[in-house]
Amino acid sequence: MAETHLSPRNIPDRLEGRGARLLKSWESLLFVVACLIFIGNSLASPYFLDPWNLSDATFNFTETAMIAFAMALVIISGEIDLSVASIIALASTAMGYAVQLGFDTPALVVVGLSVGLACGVVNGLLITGLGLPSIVVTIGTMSLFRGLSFIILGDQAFTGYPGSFSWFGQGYVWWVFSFEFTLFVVLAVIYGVVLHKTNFGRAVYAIGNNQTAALFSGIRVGRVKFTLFLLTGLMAGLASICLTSRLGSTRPSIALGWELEVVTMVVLGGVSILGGSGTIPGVVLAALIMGMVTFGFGLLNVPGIVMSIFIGLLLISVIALPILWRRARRRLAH
Amino acid sequence: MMAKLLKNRELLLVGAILVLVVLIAWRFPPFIAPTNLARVYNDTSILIILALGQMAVILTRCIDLSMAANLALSGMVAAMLNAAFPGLPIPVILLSAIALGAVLGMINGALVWKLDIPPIVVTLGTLTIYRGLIFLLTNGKWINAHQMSDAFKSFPRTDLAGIPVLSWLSVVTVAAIFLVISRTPLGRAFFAVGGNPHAAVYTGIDVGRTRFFAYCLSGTLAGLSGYLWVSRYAVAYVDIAAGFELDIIAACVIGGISIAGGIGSVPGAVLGALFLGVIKNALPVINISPFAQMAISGMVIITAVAVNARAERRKGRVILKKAEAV
Amino acid sequence: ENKKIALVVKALGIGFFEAANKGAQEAAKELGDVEVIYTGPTTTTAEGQIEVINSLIAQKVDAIAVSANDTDALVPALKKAMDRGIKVISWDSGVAKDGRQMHLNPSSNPLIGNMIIKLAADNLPDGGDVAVLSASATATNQNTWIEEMKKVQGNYKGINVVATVYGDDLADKSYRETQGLIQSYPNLKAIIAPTSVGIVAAAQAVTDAGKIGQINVTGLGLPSEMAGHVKSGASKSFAIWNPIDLGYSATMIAYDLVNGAEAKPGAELKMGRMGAVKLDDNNEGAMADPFVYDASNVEEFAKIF
Amino acid sequence: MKPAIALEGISKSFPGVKALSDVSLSLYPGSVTALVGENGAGKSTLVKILTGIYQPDGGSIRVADAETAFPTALSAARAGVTAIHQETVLFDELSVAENIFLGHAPRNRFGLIDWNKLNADARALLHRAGADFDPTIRLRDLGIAKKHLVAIARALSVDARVVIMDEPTAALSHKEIHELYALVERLKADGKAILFISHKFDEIFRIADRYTVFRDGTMVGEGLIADVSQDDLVRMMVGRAVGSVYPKKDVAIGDPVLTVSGYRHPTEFEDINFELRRGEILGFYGLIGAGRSEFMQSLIGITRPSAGAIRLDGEILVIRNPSEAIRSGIVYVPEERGRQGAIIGLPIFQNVTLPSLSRTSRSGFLKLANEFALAREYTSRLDLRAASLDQDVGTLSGGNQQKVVIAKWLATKPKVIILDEPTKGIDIGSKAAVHAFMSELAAQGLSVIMVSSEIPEIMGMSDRVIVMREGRIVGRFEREELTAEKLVRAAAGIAEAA
Ligand SMILES: Nc1ncnc2c1ncn2[C@@H]1O[C@H](COP(=O)(O)OP(=O)(O)OP(=O)(O)O)[C@@H](O)[C@H]1O
Ligand SMILES: Nc1ncnc2c1ncn2[C@@H]1O[C@H](COP(=O)(O)OP(=O)(O)OP(=O)(O)O)[C@@H](O)[C@H]1O
Ligand SMILES: [Mg+2]
Ligand SMILES: [Mg+2]
Repeated sequence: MAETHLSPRNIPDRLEGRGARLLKSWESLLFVVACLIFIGNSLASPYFLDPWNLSDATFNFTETAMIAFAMALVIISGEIDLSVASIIALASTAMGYAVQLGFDTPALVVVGLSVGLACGVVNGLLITGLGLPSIVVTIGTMSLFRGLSFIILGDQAFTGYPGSFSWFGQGYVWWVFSFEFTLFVVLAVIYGVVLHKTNFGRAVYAIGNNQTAALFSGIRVGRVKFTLFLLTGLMAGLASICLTSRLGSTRPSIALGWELEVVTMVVLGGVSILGGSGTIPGVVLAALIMGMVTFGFGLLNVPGIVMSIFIGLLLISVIALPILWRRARRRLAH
Repeated sequence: MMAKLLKNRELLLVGAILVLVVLIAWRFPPFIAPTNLARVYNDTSILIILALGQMAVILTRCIDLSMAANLALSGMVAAMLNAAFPGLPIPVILLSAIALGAVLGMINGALVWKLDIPPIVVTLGTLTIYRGLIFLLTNGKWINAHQMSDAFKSFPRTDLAGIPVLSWLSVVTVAAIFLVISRTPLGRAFFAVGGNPHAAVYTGIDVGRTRFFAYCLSGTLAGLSGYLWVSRYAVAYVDIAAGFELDIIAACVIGGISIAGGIGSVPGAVLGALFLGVIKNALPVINISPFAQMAISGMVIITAVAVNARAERRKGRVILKKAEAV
Repeated sequence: ENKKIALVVKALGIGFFEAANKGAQEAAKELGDVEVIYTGPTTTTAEGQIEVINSLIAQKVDAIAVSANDTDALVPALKKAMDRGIKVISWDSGVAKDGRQMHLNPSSNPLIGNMIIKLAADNLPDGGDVAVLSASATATNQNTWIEEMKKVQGNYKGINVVATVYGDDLADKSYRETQGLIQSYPNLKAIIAPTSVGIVAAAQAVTDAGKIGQINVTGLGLPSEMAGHVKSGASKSFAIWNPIDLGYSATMIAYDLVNGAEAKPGAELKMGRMGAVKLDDNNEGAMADPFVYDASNVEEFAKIF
Repeated sequence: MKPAIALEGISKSFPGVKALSDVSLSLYPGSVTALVGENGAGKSTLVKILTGIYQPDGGSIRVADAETAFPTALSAARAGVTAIHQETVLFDELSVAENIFLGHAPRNRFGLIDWNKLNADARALLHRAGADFDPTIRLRDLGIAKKHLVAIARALSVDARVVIMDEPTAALSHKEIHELYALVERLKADGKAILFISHKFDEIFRIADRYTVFRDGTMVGEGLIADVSQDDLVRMMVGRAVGSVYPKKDVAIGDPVLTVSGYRHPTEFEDINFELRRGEILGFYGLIGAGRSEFMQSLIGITRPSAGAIRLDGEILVIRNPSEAIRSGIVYVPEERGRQGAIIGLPIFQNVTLPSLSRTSRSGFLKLANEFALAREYTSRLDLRAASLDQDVGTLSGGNQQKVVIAKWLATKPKVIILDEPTKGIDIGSKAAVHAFMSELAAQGLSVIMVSSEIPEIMGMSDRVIVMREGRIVGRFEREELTAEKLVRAAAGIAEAA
């Protein structure tokens, strides 16, 4: 290990260049994994390398990924939101209800987004207003929001969405590029910029590393966190619009269990579950990996649960392998 | 006096449960018949056992999301053993389920201990892996009542002094865990590790190993519950107890166990589980739509954290001595 | 070149669908040039089925025969399949009209609705209270049957349907709901569970409550799962169609469509040894009558499915 | 005399830092060895190696002439090495007695914990440590100084031959410090070998028999205290002579900048009135727990006062949160560096720029070049020692972290700067740098409030001193009339000698 001399003055800005840091980063590891899976899939199935099939495959992850972006920020700030899947259900139920009242497509979008936002407000108020731990609060609201959908819908379903509404989940912007995929790309860029290039993003990191010190440094901790819960709510509302449009119907069990999928995606993307570190490119790569694994196994007609074993193993091993490797290297060095 | 009593979290919960039971009895008197209350307890036994395991883990500032999956896998293996060798004595099956559960818990514990992977990530991963293993083991096939031996199915139902073995087992578990938590160094280490892991190192407590033991405990209890669940409902398949991990955590939260670690008690966990158990059992009886159950659980959880947080909130240190007091 | 026909089920690992797969394989063997892909999600969700359907579209299968977890949610995905030239039928649990070319009912809904209440009534000459334990709140077919049952309820004098509860096709929930029923209705004489998960759980709960002989559990179930309860007396009789025949017929119909047959009202599609199915105005057809199992025949069928 | 414990050739590296290289140290029974050195010299690292918390990369430890290793904290305790660590490492939710005996609680014959014996033994140990409170109360209900006494009692609970104290007096008040000195004497008489780490020279010369000096992770001198002078020690520590210890410049005091009137809080403080003038350093003295920090934090909107008003340059100011305080030009450099100051996990430059982001960024978007420029400017003014500005602050020594923290608030270009215990746990060299900088700031027309519990610092640096006790102002002194005795009497509530 190189010893660095501590010089009293003229401290350099950085010790290593951009390239060196990039090479050592989590994202490059994920990138390699993604490439391996891509190659593996192409070899395993003749149907994989087809633009339309690849386009269909993106539907497997775009909706979860939208939420994962906002969730990444929440987790970096040291909190978690387990209620996202239930927000999808409640927002979808509200849109279904609005259809019965004769709302048209633009109004439905407004309803979906505002219900998502409202759920975010509830979470945000409980967590930042009352200072309750987010993991417990959102386990509670997870039951509450989906429970409300069950009370409204029971064993019924809302259907009859207007034809134009189906564009969000089934429409294409250009050639094979679906609306959902385009939205995914746009959101990835927006979230990447917000987290990595703005003062707001820096505040998120600061809060995740040391909330008290961030507060003393003049960061409006409560406000930032509240905004983050609003964002996850809003993203869940957006995902709800896409999913509802793709399914063309609403049942209270919609998107059941997605919260764990979203968290898995975020963690696989290299976001520390303890807060304080992680990047959007990492999450994007994780989304692509999870989507490709699901689709690749699907083409081989492997049952979904086997894919989840794979994702589970991937989750543990991508975190464990670098640790083991570092240890082995240290042992060799001695 | 009253205010002091109310400050005690466990008493508050006892009160809440009593009020709940009285309210239910008002709508539906047979609910408070002793036999029915015993039945509710029996029905909640498994949740109580699991909540105790989760409590140990949460005390050390970890979480075990894989408990329900562990339960399902151990239960499935118990059922498969029974189906393959119907003559195998029940204690052997029970012990193998417990042993398997313990091993699965150890895997969690070892990953947390030796590789330092955050507990939520470890158990999120093993949650899907354990459940997936059931599928690989069975190809998704169910094991049904007719494939299980009568001894297998009747063990938890057998009456001992008028109370089923299932209830007895949970009582014994509660007593054993209470002893471990309050009177053994390991039990105290749970609190130390969760209360201040950094300081625990300085105290000579091996934080990782303590967590490992907490996971062993939760795994063991999940294994025990696996057999109990499968024999009680006389069916085993991939999805048994799916989503139950959240009920377990909810029971702990309602019981006042701090998710931040270091705070909690055995009576709290038991009462938290009972509270949920009473609600679950009461709703169908008092004709509240089963669809409302989920929303009610949610409200209860939120209320419970809010109340507990209030109780925990430190009252400011008083520096000022008031003039009149001088 | 073999024709690829996908048999998509509600969830893998359910005995009923495994039996249907047996029938489909039988049909494939009989036809010679068919490869059956038996697939489905691992939990009964519409999202899971959509993912499966998307990967089938990508594999360019020739036909999809699906038992749906959700009437409406699968429609967009199945429409896309049809757009890409894939023949789509639903069986057992149907898809809305836009999402398939035809639907094969195992039996007709009115016949089933009548059958489940008749099974209860036949054992209650003096009438009495009866409750329904339904399946997953989002399942299509159970709710239709219960509606049909309620239509003909008047024909069975003295039979009171006092409650309908939902076990969500979960063993523990069904069990608890049954316990609730036994508690709330002391005079309950029969429980009708038109679901294979629910009927087993209900029979178990009745057995545990020591109510064998007082409460008769009936409905739709699998012989292999119910044999024990018929023997113990918790269930006097129950009904089900033959899932092997169902899988067989669905495969045969799909094959017929792939070979150019057209699904339109009034058309007759070939079902091999099961004869032919005639489509109604909704492009739906019924395979056969449900079949009653009791102590006299259940052991024999338990070996098959 | 044979050493009780001897270290030979110990080395220890952290990523990017060589904390200790080839150091040797022997501790003798019945003797107090003082370990001195600048911040980051490696003192605490050595303590952690001695107590089994860190493993050395090389070198050997010998206890009573036998080579040993301390793979865990427990094994060190078993070998008779016990320590009071720099940070108090205790458990808020456990009782005092449990805190003392955690890990080696007395058991009954079933192997279960014997609670009665535990509490009785704890009471006895507390008494030895000079504290007499109920061992069954929960630790969280104790004040910071009492917690430290619990830590001392814990160290006594092991039958030790070696007792290590890493800056034990940093959190204690006058009276408790004296009780600690008495305790050290008793331990010495019992034949224990004691390692005493401190930045306070008066106490080193008062209680130590031997000294060892560390510089940049190496041992640069050792011997008998009787043979050295304070200046010699300082020269060894920093490798150069340190000039005037309190470089207070005479500055023309200007008009009032900050006026605080009628500040009160229901439980923490009341009737706080004072003015702060341009170019002035206003000292706030008091015993620990006098309420100074609480009051200062209310000035920047962390705690809400129940009544009172602030004027800045004559204008009434309403401050609801630290961000508004920073924007109006009042900044607070907090006392608890680890918890409130440094953001471990973020690099140095991001720590420095955090409160100034609105200046370095453009319409909410970060500008890295500006950030580095700002960080470079302020860290070099404070003579920070680091490998790079992109390094995690967590890898710096305590003193260097403190410099980052001060740089962070200076970079906001404040009008009023409140420094809460700015030199707590800082070595002599850095301390002088901070003091010089404070004088410099005042000379440039800034107004400084300095909260300190060290009398020499208060007397050396302040133009005026306010003394607080139990949440109230109990004394105001001009520089000319200051004496140590007056300060102590006011702070402790002892009436002026007639
Ligand atoms: N856990 C760690 N990781 C990385 N570097 C560390 C760690 N602990 C200490 N160091 C580094 O080792 C060196 C010695 O630190 P140490 O805490 O021993 O200093 P010290 O002499 O106790 O200083 P102070 O008087 O400020 O307490 C410093 O450069 C510090 O940055
Ligand atoms: N018993 C305690 N419990 C909780 N926090 C405490 C306790 N004692 C002190 N503190 C915290 O320590 C800090 C210092 O306390 P305070 O402001 O009352 O004293 P002070 O006069 O500033 O003394 P000093 O700064 O010398 O410690 C405060 O932030 C306070 O919250
Ligand atoms: Mg130190
Ligand atoms: Mg203070």
